[in-house]
This record gives sequence, C-alpha cells and structure tokens, in this order.
Amino acid sequence: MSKVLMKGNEAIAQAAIAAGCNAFFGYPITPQNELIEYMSKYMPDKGAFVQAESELAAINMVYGAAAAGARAMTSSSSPGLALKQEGISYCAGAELPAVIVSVSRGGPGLGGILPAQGDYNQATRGGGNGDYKVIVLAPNGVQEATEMVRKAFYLADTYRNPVIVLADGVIGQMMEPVEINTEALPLIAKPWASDGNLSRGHRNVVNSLFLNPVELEKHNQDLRAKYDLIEEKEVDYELSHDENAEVMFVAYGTPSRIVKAAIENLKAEGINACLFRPKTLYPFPYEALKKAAQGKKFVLCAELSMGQMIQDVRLSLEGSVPAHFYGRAGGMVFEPKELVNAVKDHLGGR
Amino acid sequence: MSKVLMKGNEAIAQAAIAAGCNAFFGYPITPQNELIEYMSKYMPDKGAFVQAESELAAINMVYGAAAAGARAMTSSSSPGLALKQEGISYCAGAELPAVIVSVSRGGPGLGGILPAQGDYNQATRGGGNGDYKVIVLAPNGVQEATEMVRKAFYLADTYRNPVIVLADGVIGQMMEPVEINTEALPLIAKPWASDGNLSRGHRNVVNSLFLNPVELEKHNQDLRAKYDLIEEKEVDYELSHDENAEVMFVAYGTPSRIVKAAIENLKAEGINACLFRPKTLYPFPYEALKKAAQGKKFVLCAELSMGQMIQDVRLSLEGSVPAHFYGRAGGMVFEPKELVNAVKDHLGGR
Amino acid sequence: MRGEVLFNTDRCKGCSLCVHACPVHILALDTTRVNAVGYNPAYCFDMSKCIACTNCATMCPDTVITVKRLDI
Amino acid sequence: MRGEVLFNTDRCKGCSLCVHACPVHILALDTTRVNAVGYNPAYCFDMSKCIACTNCATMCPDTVITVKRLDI
Amino acid sequence: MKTIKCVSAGFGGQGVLTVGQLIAILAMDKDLAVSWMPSYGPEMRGGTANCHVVIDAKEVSSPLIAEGITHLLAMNQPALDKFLPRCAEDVVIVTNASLVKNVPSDFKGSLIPIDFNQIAQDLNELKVANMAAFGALLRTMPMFSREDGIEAIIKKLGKKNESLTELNIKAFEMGYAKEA
Amino acid sequence: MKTIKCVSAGFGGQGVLTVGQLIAILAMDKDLAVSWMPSYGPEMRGGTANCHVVIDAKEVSSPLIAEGITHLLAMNQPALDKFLPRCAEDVVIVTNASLVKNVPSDFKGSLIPIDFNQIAQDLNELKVANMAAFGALLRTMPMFSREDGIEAIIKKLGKKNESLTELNIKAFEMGYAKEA
Amino acid sequence: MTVVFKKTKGLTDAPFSYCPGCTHGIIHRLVAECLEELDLLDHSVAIASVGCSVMSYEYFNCDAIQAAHGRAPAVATGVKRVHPEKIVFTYQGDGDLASIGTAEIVQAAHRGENITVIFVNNAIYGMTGGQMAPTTLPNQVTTTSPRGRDVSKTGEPIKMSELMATIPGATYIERVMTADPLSVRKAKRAIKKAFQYQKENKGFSMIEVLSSCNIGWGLSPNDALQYIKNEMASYFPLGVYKDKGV
Amino acid sequence: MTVVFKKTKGLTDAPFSYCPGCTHGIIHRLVAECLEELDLLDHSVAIASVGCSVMSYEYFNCDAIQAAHGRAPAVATGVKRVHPEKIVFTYQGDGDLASIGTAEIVQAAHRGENITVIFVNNAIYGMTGGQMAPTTLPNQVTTTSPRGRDVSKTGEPIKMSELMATIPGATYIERVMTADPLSVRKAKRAIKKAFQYQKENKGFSMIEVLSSCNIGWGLSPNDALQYIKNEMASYFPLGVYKDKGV
Ligand SMILES: Cc1ncc(C[n+]2csc(CCOP(=O)(O)OP(=O)(O)O)c2C)c(N)n1
Ligand SMILES: Cc1ncc(C[n+]2csc(CCOP(=O)(O)OP(=O)(O)O)c2C)c(N)n1
Ligand code: SF4
Ligand code: SF4
Ligand code: SF4
Ligand code: SF4
Ligand code: SF4
Ligand code: SF4
Ligand SMILES: [Mg+2]
Ligand SMILES: [Mg+2]
Repeated sequence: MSKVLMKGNEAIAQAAIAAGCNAFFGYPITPQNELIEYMSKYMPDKGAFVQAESELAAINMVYGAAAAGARAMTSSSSPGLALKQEGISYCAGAELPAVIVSVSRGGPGLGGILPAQGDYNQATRGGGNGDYKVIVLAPNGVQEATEMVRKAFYLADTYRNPVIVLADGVIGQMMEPVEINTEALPLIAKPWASDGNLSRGHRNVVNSLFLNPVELEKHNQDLRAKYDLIEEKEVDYELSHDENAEVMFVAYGTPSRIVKAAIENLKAEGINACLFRPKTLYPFPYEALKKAAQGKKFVLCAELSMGQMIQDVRLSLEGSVPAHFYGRAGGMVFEPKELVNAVKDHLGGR
Repeated sequence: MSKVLMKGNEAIAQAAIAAGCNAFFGYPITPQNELIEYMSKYMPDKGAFVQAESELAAINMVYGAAAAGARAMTSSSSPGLALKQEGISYCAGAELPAVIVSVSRGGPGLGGILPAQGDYNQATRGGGNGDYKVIVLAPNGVQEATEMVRKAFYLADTYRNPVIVLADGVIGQMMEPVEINTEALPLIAKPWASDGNLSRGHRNVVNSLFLNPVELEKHNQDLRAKYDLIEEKEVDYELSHDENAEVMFVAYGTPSRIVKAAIENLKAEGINACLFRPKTLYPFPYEALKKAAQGKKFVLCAELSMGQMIQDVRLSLEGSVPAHFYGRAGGMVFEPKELVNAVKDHLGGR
Repeated sequence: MRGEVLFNTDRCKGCSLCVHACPVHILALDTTRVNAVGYNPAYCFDMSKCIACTNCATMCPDTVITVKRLDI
Repeated sequence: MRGEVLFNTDRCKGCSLCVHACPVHILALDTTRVNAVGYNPAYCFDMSKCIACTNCATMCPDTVITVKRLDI
Repeated sequence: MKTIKCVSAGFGGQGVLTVGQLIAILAMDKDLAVSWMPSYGPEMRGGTANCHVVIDAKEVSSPLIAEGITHLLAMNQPALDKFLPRCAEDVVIVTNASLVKNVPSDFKGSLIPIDFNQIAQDLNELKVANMAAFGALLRTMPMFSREDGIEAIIKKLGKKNESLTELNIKAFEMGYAKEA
Repeated sequence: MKTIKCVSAGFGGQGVLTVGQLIAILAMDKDLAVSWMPSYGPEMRGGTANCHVVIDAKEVSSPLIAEGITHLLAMNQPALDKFLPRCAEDVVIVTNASLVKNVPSDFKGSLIPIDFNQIAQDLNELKVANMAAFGALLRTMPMFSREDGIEAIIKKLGKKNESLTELNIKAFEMGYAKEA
Repeated sequence: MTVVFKKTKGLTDAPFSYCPGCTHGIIHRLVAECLEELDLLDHSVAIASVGCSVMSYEYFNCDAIQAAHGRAPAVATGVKRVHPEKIVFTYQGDGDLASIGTAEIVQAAHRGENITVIFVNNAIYGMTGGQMAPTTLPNQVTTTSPRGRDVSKTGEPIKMSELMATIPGATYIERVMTADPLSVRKAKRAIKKAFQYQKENKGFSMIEVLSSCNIGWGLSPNDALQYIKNEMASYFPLGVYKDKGV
Repeated sequence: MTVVFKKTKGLTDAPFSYCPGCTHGIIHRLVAECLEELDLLDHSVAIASVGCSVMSYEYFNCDAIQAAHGRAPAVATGVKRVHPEKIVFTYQGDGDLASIGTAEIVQAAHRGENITVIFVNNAIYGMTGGQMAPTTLPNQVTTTSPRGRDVSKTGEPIKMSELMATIPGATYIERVMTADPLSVRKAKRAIKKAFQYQKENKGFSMIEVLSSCNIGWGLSPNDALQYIKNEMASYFPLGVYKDKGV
C-alpha cells in the first residue's frame, strides 16, 4: 500500500480499527475531535461507537466493553484525561485491556488548546488511586502514532493492562504521509471475560474490590510482579546521532524532532550532540538512559512543559551526569535555535 | 484547654472550623465519613455545608466558594480524590486557595477500605492536567492532623494554591488525645475574589483559560515562580533519633510511628538507626534528606504501598547512598519486627 | 396441615420478617439457641396450621425458607 | 421618518439578521465595503421609512444598533 | 512503663468499642500517650467489632496491634479465636464466660472468665454487660484504680442518661469485684 | 535539499488549508518528507486560518514554523502582517493583491502580487481563487511541475465534483501562468 | 408434597452480607427468580454498583462486573454495545443512581440503551453509614442530616421515576416496593416485564424498588417495612410511570 | 429624539467572539439587559461554562467565574452558599448542561439552589466543531452523526425542561426561543422573571433558550432562525413547564 496524507487523529483512528478495535467510546474535545469523528463514520457496523455523555462515562464504557472481551478504546485531551483517572484506576485494578489516546494541550485547568507536554505526570504517575501502572507510549509523528496505537492493543491484551498513547496536539492535528498496517492483529484469548456466556462452565466476574486486606495485598503484589515483567520486557527508546557526542538531549514526542534539527545546527557549529528518545514513558528506559549518558558533559532534557520528564531523567542518571532542563509551555514550542543556545550556555559560552 | 479524646476525622473537621473554614462540600466515603458528618452537625450557621452529589461536584463547589472568597474545603478518600483531579487542576490554574483532605485507603479501583499509602503519587504528582503543583502535608497522628489542616488554610490563602492534607485511614479512624488550636487564623485579604461586589470599582474574574499561548506560557511561568518560592520556604520534615546512626529510615504518616518502634528494637540489638520524616510531601525535602543520609550505610524507605515515595527519596539521594524499600499494601500494615528484619537483611545477616 | 416450611437455619439472621408475614402466626424466633452466624433462628411451632401461602418465604431476605404444599 | 437607526459599524459582522427583521425593508449589507473586522456591514438605505420598531436591534447579536424614536 | 496493647472484641452490639474508649480516656487523663483504633467498614455489618487501644509513656508507635497483645477482652468465641494467635505470652485475657467456651488447653497466660451477661441479667439491663467487662478488664491494669474507672464512665457516658449511668457503675463495680 | 517552510494564510473561507494540503500531497508523491499543520480551535471562528507545510528530504524536524518561512501565501492583509516577521530573508511571498495592499517598503524578498479574486471572478466561481493562488505558489517551487499540480488537484478534489475540478484546474493554470 | 417455594438457581450459595431484615435480599431474589424463569442466566451480565449491594457480583448466578460508584449504566452500555444479544442489567442504590450517577442513568435512558436497571431506593446511603441521599424524606434523620432533612437547605427529595419517565428514550419505568408479600409479588412482575422487554429489544427500562434500610433508619426490620408502606410510598407513589412497550 | 434601544451597560465593550449571526449574542444581551434593569449588575456573579460561550466572563459586566465543563451549577452552588444575598447565574450550552453536566444541573435543582440557569440549546456542540448533542434532532447531520442522528442507536433527543420540571426542588422552568423579534422579547420576559425570582429567594430557575448555530448546522444565519422556529420548536415545545413562584 502506498502512503496517504492523513491527519494524526484520523490516522490513529484508522490504525485502531485496523488493529481490531471494535468498541470506541469518546467525548469531543479539542485537539482530538477528528479522532472521534472518524470513529463515528468508519467504525464497522459490527463494532460499537458511542459518543458518551462525558469522558467519565466514556472510560467506564471502555471498562464495560473491555470486561466483556472487546478491544476497547477511548481518546481525549488533558482535562478529559483528568476525568478518566478513576476509571483508569478501575481498569488497572480489574486488569482490563484498554487503550486510551491522550492528545494533550496546555494546562492547568481549562488552559489552552495548543500542543503541550504538561501531562507527562498525568499519564505516567496516574492520579487515580492506588498502586497501579499504565503503559505509556509516546509517538513522535503520525506514522509512529499509528504503529503505537496498534502496539497499544497488543500490549493491553497481552498484559491485561491499560495503555495510554500520549500524543500532543501537533500529532493530532498535523497531516503526514502515512502507511497504516492493515494486517489483522491476532486475537488473544480472553477466557476471563464477563460476556454473559455460562456455556464455558463457570461464572466470570470482573472486579477490583478486595475487602480482605490479605487478598488485596496479594493482588497488589501480583500487579507489581506484572509491572516488573513489563519493566523488564517492554522498555523502548531510540538513541540517535553520534553516541560519543559530548552532549545528550533527552526528548519525547514532537519536540524530539525539533531536537534533531538543533543537533544538526550544533554540528554546524562544531558541537557534537546526540538524542535519547524514550518511546515508552512507562516503563521508562532508566538503565539505557544512564548508560547512554555516560561520558557526556551533560544531558539536556527538552520538554514542552515546565519540567516533568526531567524527574525520570534524574532518576535514571542518579547523579552520574548533570541534567539540565529546557522547556516551553502553554502551547509555545521551542525552536532549534533556543536549544542550540541552551546547549552553548551550559557548555560555558563556547 | 485540656486534651480530649477524638477521632481523627472529627478532630480534623473541628480544627478546620476553628481555622475559619466557612464552606465545606463533601461526599460520603469510607474511611472519612465522620469528617463530613461532623461538618453537617457543627458547621456554624453562617457557614456553608453541602453534601454534594459527588466528589466531582464537591471540588467544583469548593472552586466556586473559594473563587468567591471563602475558606473552602472538601474531604474524601482514594477513588474520590481521583474524581477531583480535574477540579484540583482548575483550582491550581485559577490560583484558588482550597483545602482537600485525603483519608486514603487501599487501591487500585474500588480496592479496599483499610489504611494504605498508595495515593502518594496521586497527591504529589497530580493527575489533573497541566503543569501545576499542590502543596501536600502528611500528618502522623490526630494531633498533627489538626495542626496541619490549620496550616493548610494558611498556606492555601498565602499562596493562592490548593493544599492537600494526606492522611490515611488510621488517622481518620483512630482516637487520640488532642488539643485543638482555637485561636482565630488571621484573614488574608482576597481583593481578587469574585464575590459580586462591584463597589470595589472593577470587575473580578476567576479563570484558568488562556487562549493565547503567549499568555498561557506566562501564566505557567508565574505559577512556576510561585512553586519555586514554595519549594524554598515551605519544606518541612522531622529528623529524629541518632543523626549519626548507620541506617536511616524514611517514612511519612502513620507508618513513621511504627518505624520509631523498630528503631527502639534495633537499638536493643545494637543497631543504630534514625528516622527522616517528610512532613511536606510537596515541597519534598530533597536537600535535607540528602544531607541527613550522608554517611549512612543505606536508607530504608518504608511505605504502606508498593513503592511510591521511594522515587522522591532516590531523587534526593542522587545515588549518594543506597536506597532500599520495604512496603506492605492493601490495608496490611508492617510490624516493627518486619522493619528490623529488613534492616538486618540489608546489613548483611548481622 | 396443607403446607410445610423448611428452614435452612444456618442462613437465618433472625430478622423475623417471616414471623410478621405469616397469616396464621405459626412462626417465631427461637430465643433458646444461636445459629452458626450468631442469630436466634426462625422456626415453625405449629406446622399443622401452615397453609403453604409462601408469604414467609416471599419476605425472607436470606432465602432461608422452602415451602411445600400437600398434594391433594 | 419616525425613527432613526445608528450602526456601530465596526462591530457589525454582516450576518443580515437585522435586514430580515426590519418590517419596512430598509436595511441591507453594504457589499461595497469591508469593515475593520472584515465584513460587509449593514446600513439603512432609507431612514425615512423607519418606524423605530427596534426589531433590527432586537435581533442583532452583536449590539451594533441603536434606535431612536422621533419625539412627537 | 511497659506498653499496654489492649484489644476489646466481640459482636457488633456488645459495646466493645466503648470499653476501649473508656480505657483510652483513663490513660489520657493520666497524661499517658494513648490511641484507640476501631475496626470499621461494612464488614462490621451484623458481624464482629473490635478496637485496639495502645498506651505508652510518651508516644504511641503503632496504633494497630499486629501482635504482642497484652490485654484482651473477648466478648464472644470468634473474638478469642481471632486474637489469641496475636497475644503476647504473658497476656491477660478476660472472657465473657457464657459465650466463650473453648480456650486452648495449652494457653499459658492469665485467663479471667466471667459471665458478664449474667451480671447484666441480674441488673435487669442487658446493655450494661460491657460495663461489667470494663470493670474486670480494668482490674488487670494496676495503674488504674476503681475510682478512675467510675470517673471515666461518668465523663464519657454520664451526660446522656443519668439513671443508666448508675446501672453502668453498678455493673462496672460488679465486674471489677468479681473473682474469676 | 533546502527545507521548504511554507505558510498559507488567509480568512477562514478562503481555502488556504487546501492549498497547503495540495503542496503536501505533491511532496509526498515525490517521496519527500512532509508535514502539514493547521491552525485550529475556536480562534478560527470567522477569523483567520493558516497552515504550515514543511518539506524536507528525509525527515521533517519541526512541523511548526516558528521562523525562517521560505514561502508565504498571504490571502489577506492580516495574514501578511502576522507572518512577515517570521519570514526568512530570501522568502518568496505570493499575495492576493486586491486584499493585500501594504507591503513594507523595506521588504527584501521576492514579492508576487496577483489578484486571485479577479481570476476567480473571471471564471464566474469565487470559490476557485485559492486554486489560482496554488498555481502561483507552486510556480515558486521549481521541484514541482505544472503537471504535478494538476495531478494533485485531481487526486485531492477530483472525486467530489468533476465540473468544479475543471474550473479548479483552469484557475490553477491561470495562477500558474500569471506574471506578477 | 410439591415444593411451591425454594431458593432460585439464579442465586449462588454465597450468604448475603446484608444486615438482618434488609430487603436488598428480597430484591436480589426477585431479580434472580426472573432471570431463572425467563431462562436468561446463561447469557446475562450483572453490573454491580457501589453501595451495600457492591458484593452482588457474588450473589447473582451469572456473569458479573463490578462498576465504579454511579457508573453502572455506562459500564452496562459498554457491555451491551459489544454484546447486543446478551441480557445486561444494573443493580444500583439511590446514592449510586440518584446522586453521583445521575448523568449516567439519565444518559443511558436518553440513548435508549436496551438494558434493565434495578434501582433500590432506600432513602439513605446504607453502605457508608447512613448519610442523607437525594431520596431521603423531609425531616428524616441521617448521619449528615442529624437534625432531620431540612428541605429549605437541601431541597425536597428527588423523584427518579417521574424524572426518568420524561426521557423520550426510556421505554418502561415503574415504581414498586417490598413492604409485604403482596407488594413483593407485584415488584417481581414489574422486574420480570423489564427483562422480558429487554429480551424483545424494546429498550431501556428501570424498576424503582422502595426498599428498607432498617439499620440506617434506626428501626426494627418489621417497622422498617411499615415505614416503606406509610412514609416512603406516600412521598414516592407506586405505579407505572411509562410503558412504551405495550 | 428619544433613544429607544441602545447597548446595555450589562455588557462590557469587548466584541463577542461568536460567529456572524450566532444567537448566543442575542441571549447575552437579554441577560445583560435584565441584570441592568433589575439593578443587579453590582452584586451578581456570572458563571461561564465551557462551550462557545466560554469567554462570556469577558462580556457580562459583572463579576464572573469560569467553570469546568458541565460543572457550572456546582460552582454556582459554591458561590451562592457563601454569598446567599448575591445574584448568581450560570450560562450553559446543551453539551455542557444536558450531557457532561447532567448530574450537576439536576442536583442543583434538587437542592433548590436559589440560582438562575440560562440554558442555551442549539442542538449541537458548537465550540468543538459541531458534534452531536443530546438535543440534536433526529436525522440532523453533525460531525459525529455524519449520516444524520440515528435514533435507533443514539436515542431520541432529551427534553431538559420537561425533565427538570419533575424535580420538586425546581421553582421555575420555561422554554423560549430566539427566532424573531417577538420570541426574543418573550425570551427576555422569561429571563427577567427568573432573576426576579432569585431576588425574591424563590429558588431554582432555568430558562431554556432555543438558539442557533448556523455554522454547525451549515445554514445561513437567517435560515438558522427558521430552523429554530420550524424544526427545533416543534420538537421542543415552548412554554412554561413549571412555575412554583406565582
Ligand atoms: C467514587 C466513590 N465515592 C464514594 C464512595 C463511597 N460509597 C460507597 S457506597 C456509597 C453510597 C451507597 O449508597 P446507595 O447507593 O444508596 O446504596 P445502599 O448502600 O444504600 O444500598 C458511597 C458514597 C465510593 N466507593 N466511590
Ligand atoms: C472536560 C472537558 N471535556 C470536553 C471539553 C471540550 N469541549 C469544549 S466546549 C464543548 C461542548 C460545547 O457544546 P455546548 O455546551 O453545546 O456549547 P456550544 O458551543 O454549542 O454553545 C466541549 C465538549 C472540555 N473543555 N472539557
Ligand atoms: S407458608 Fe404461609 S402459612 Fe406457612 S409458615 Fe409460611 S407464611 Fe405461614
Ligand atoms: S425472614 Fe428469613 S432470615 Fe428473617 S427470621 Fe425469617 S427465616 Fe430468618
Ligand atoms: S427600527 Fe424597525 S423600521 Fe427602523 S430600521 Fe430597525 S427594524 Fe427597520
Ligand atoms: S444584525 Fe447586527 S451584526 Fe448582523 S448585519 Fe445587522 S447590524 Fe450587522
Ligand atoms: S446498611 Fe441498610 S441497606 Fe445496607 S445492608 Fe444494612 S440494612 Fe441493608
Ligand atoms: S460555532 Fe455555532 S454556537 Fe458557536 S459561535 Fe459559531 S454559530 Fe455560535
Ligand atoms: Mg441507598
Ligand atoms: Mg450547544
């Protein structure tokens, strides 16, 4: 198949359907509206599309559909994600596969509608209650967004865990040439699903309540063991440009592309820099980042926020290499030039 | 005034009223029910008490009351806090003083109702959208809970920022002798309040929307500057027992008391340990903790969770001292003996 | 005797709703004993009067009661 | 002339709701010019017929119109 | 002082939480550190209830007693069964004799079985059984006197119903006086 | 290749987003890396619209053009005023001459003012002004041919309305042919 | 001897966790009997809500899903939309349905979801210790209306059946009670009809059941039944509020 | 010459951000005129909701608070409870009030909050680009009902005035429209009465105003007014649905 020019939101929707998404529940919010609009038009007849009354209802519909065995998905943007936190915690607690696309914008509160990355903590640290983890994938463009949403369904089904695809408004709104994988994503058996079918010989119950603390602790430990496995197996990142550079950028999503331009510009000025790009924000590539940073003069973490991923970067480095931060916020996006200057400043007026 | 034996939930409520709380909006949830019940009975007639239809409505009522100049408060427990995240982000974005008491229980999802500390990330990392920070105070008993709720109103008014008092089910449910400060907490002028009074000469607007990204970035930078100030001025912690001990515990809330018993037991076995107890979880005492840990064989972070504060501990230490973790979850609480054994294990079978 | 009521006594919580529901007043709580779950269980003290109306079972919240009717 | 309508022209968005509301059909959009906000503004082409009924102002979503009535 | 770790347990309606609170009040009035922690939540519905009272000189470490119970009031059999494994070797156990029939033969601590229901029945007021139990329990804590106990009852329960208070005190005294 | 950073801007209904998309399609069909990023959200309501098209050999770094615009289509005056400060020195600017009257006298790049509204009026279809603009803009990008442009129009707009497509192509050709 | 009444197969053997005399137990049984009688147990999904009946996923002898507080209708929507041929029902309290879950119940009806809702109105929050519900009667004492519900500050109790009946998408709305054998039998008929309608794809139905919370009300189990009949049913009139299915 | 119509002081001088011909602007003016005429501007608080009217906090010439999507009635409750003597009103769209904010509007009415709600029903989500609302008419095309609203899958449109009128705590509910000068004048009378009631402490009132979204509907501004009159008003009948204040 040849490439087509598609809007990120629509490409994500199409890729989700191609990956077997058969239940979508969403609520309008800028900048992800085209995603729900695409779903309303193209969700196959056998699948379910519901424009929910709210983000809260949408995630709980996902909870129901996923509990009943569907490949279920919802999408939203920043304040909408905030409203889904309880539901996400329920999905995690009941170990349900669910895909949540977050096309983030500026905050806090109503904030603005332009692209931003102030929702890193929201995605990686939850905000729902309890000890749970959500896999978080961070694409850097439309093509990768389509691949990651596919992967999200795979990971969700494999680990029976919610997966967030954390895009920003740029990815949602821009068009890029894209080739969507249309191969069927193999179905993974869900013998645990509560789909009203006692012919299987026993009742299925989907639940996150454990009134007995011994059982709840056991449940927490089992979840932890699952997360350990995820942390062991699913870390993903990209290390690009000269690995022996003197400076290493860390960036995810759209800004990582701007970093690449900055690296070219730096090269022109005789400064050698490389890029470490986490593709999974949870599990975060702590070890790989630490290793990649060895020998660097410093690491510069560039985010479209006032500084959120920088904590994970520092957790990786454990003080082994200095970590600096450069951020813009509220819909403002840095230019390569700003990053070049930031690097030069930290290099000490070179 | 002499001490009285009071349940934590009720003592917190009484202390809040004593601190001038004149608007309470809550929704029942175990284990904080006595707090809202106390408010329903004792909120003075001039004040406002509303049992809201949900936690979501409650935080938005707080938003309204705070915007109109009141000392407003809500309280809840884990899943209820998840539902408040959007509202908290709005309060932070609109810079409203608001006090939120979180009496946490086991999770994720519906989880259980017994005390746990799995909501550390929920409180300190938000879950609402955007770049914002909420001051988080962590009491270790009923008396301190009453002092911290008072302090919470002070900090909220001073910084125009939401403040969470993060208690656990033990603090909410237990009775301890307590002496509540009844001195009036001085009122802080709120010339920005939108209270329907144009005789001040101009309109007041409370808002978190900034469609212009330049303005939103500026707003984010202003907020960041406020948080810097808070991080500089409001860090609070307790360092107890022998500061030159070979091992240092880090714990907050109720478990920090169990740690104290463990320290006594360790002493009896000839092992010298001390306790570092953050009283503010945001701002976290990063520097103080790093300093206190110098020269220790290791730090043992003990939480009633699968490990959340440990990340802040590691961020503090920057690899300077090894950090270990001991946790119980789901309503299970560690005994001193378990902590003693954990220390001995890490000391290498002494 | 037109009917017979059987009590799954160890599920009974002694709420006495059956007692009040019986039109012929032949049910009572047995205050002389406590069942496995800690309650005085209901019993029938005069089965001969039972009319098998199922009122007792209809009102029992804990599905303690089975009712049989004499086949004529 | 019983009435007079004044247009705060630079607020007009050329929606023509006033045009349709006028019972005596004396309003129109001025297609020959574009106002400060980029629209063809409404205007009155025959004030003499105005009856000061305020219909136009009542329907104007952008509070462009002021209406005066001739005092008799 | 040696830390007191007292558990008071029984059926929902037996008033075991009140017994714990009375002891906590006594400790507070002696300027000791004390905490009272109840079981809570829906599992109590028609089921069991208990509370943990910890008394210490300066500071209570854990308000939850995971093990090393020094004093146990067991108002029914399930209460004893549940908490016996968590008792210290030298525990003092006060039982409600008519409802606690099985005490393991290898039990090494002190056992004080008293029929509190009987005492209450003798007073024609079933509600006051827990006050008798309070009396018996208090007697096992030498730092508190009989008078302390009466004062605590008046302080905590006195206001509500004076005539009941008198009965409460009577029950308390009978429990306190009773030899096991 | 030198990165193309093209902005197409104008009023909401002028079809500037489509112009950008057509260029993006052309680039894609030449196997170049390309991104198209629109302005979005309520500020567009009745107001201005614009899109950023970035074309590069292998990979587009930032899809947002903060500065260094190489090609600008300004369909009205506000569009020129807004983006002129963000242009590269050697920018090529195509303007809709009847609506863009003020170009700073010190402007150093290439300016191609064409009255697209007039072209459209000549074709009796006001909607096709943007196709004329597309033609003029395309001509400033030597890597694309006239035929490429026609193909793109057919590919993107052809299916909907064949008779309009013909007009579109006509307008395109007139724009392409026009000397500034 | 013929068995004329025995425990339905629609219930598991797990003993209910309800207080003695709580009519949640009766309503459970009615639902279970209807499912059994209509032969629906093998292809039904019960959605348990948060309230005293939270553990109902252990009691109904069919597949079950435990939903977040108030969100059962949304969860049911998710299930029903992916399995339109299965029977899906929610079991919700008045705190769950008439307070925190107001949006979800109204909107499920609005969409005309073909589900059945069992709404247990006991005028109180039983689970959390007896706080005021939107259906708490005027002057009724609860732990958050310690001086009795003051309608001047909290409004008059909401009437959900009346409200739901205005929604065009709703098919069948009836209010019943569990005050005595007769009313319990009537309640069962209503519940059965609701499931029957679902089977016939007739759309959204809600049966509001006036139920007792003797613990929360501070009454004996039997007095609580009288309270249903005398107090609750006079504020909340029984009857069919809507029936588009006939 | 006497000025018989001029811009009210109840509006600031900020130009509206609405599309040409959008009747949000008319409704703003009516509200502002009522506040001015009742002399309430100096002691009112407007609660702006999230929708096209989100910026209304810049337009009403009184104190204002911007509320989260759907939560305006809760925010208004917070304000009114601490300042019972002030006039508090919300201004909400149909997505805001009849979808995400269903619980908040129903429960504010249930509590009998003494506030005024201006409910702008334009049968669509204007702000986010014209998606389906709960009030979107059958077969109406929107960006999420691209083949027209299919009532078999999305239900029939909800009727909020009818629904709200069943709530005992609500005092005054009326539906009006902005289709022509006459109906606009009627709408103003209703709005004025609602504020008057609040002044007199009569309790909760909601005025549903059928309004146009010509952009979302794909119609000219004037055709959109005809659509209100012919299509909307025939599905959503105008009139007083409740008036406990007389
Ligand atoms: C989000 C959330 N809020 C609050 C609670 C606490 N909670 C549990 S049950 C309940 C109310 C139950 O009342 P109702 O629905 O009337 O059921 P009942 O117990 O009376 O049968 C509440 C508020 C919760 N579990 N989750
Ligand atoms: C929590 C949340 N969800 C979604 C949105 C996005 N959003 C903004 S306005 C709106 C709907 C507006 O529709 P309506 O209330 O009918 O107002 P209108 O624009 O039609 O006047 C939505 C969904 C948001 N800002 N916040
Ligand atoms: S079946 Fe009827 S008559 Fe027999 S015991 Fe039960 S209620 Fe009484
Ligand atoms: S109704 Fe059932 S539970 Fe209650 S007393 Fe009778 S048999 Fe026992
Ligand atoms: S006042 Fe009446 S007659 Fe005069 S212009 Fe306006 S609508 Fe026409
Ligand atoms: S109604 Fe107002 S905005 Fe519309 S054309 Fe007339 S004057 Fe202009
Ligand atoms: S608390 Fe009330 S509703 Fe809950 S089980 Fe007990 S009686 Fe029933
Ligand atoms: S989108 Fe619709 S509702 Fe919004 S301003 Fe435009 S016409 Fe009005
Ligand atoms: Mg209830
Ligand atoms: Mg709308």
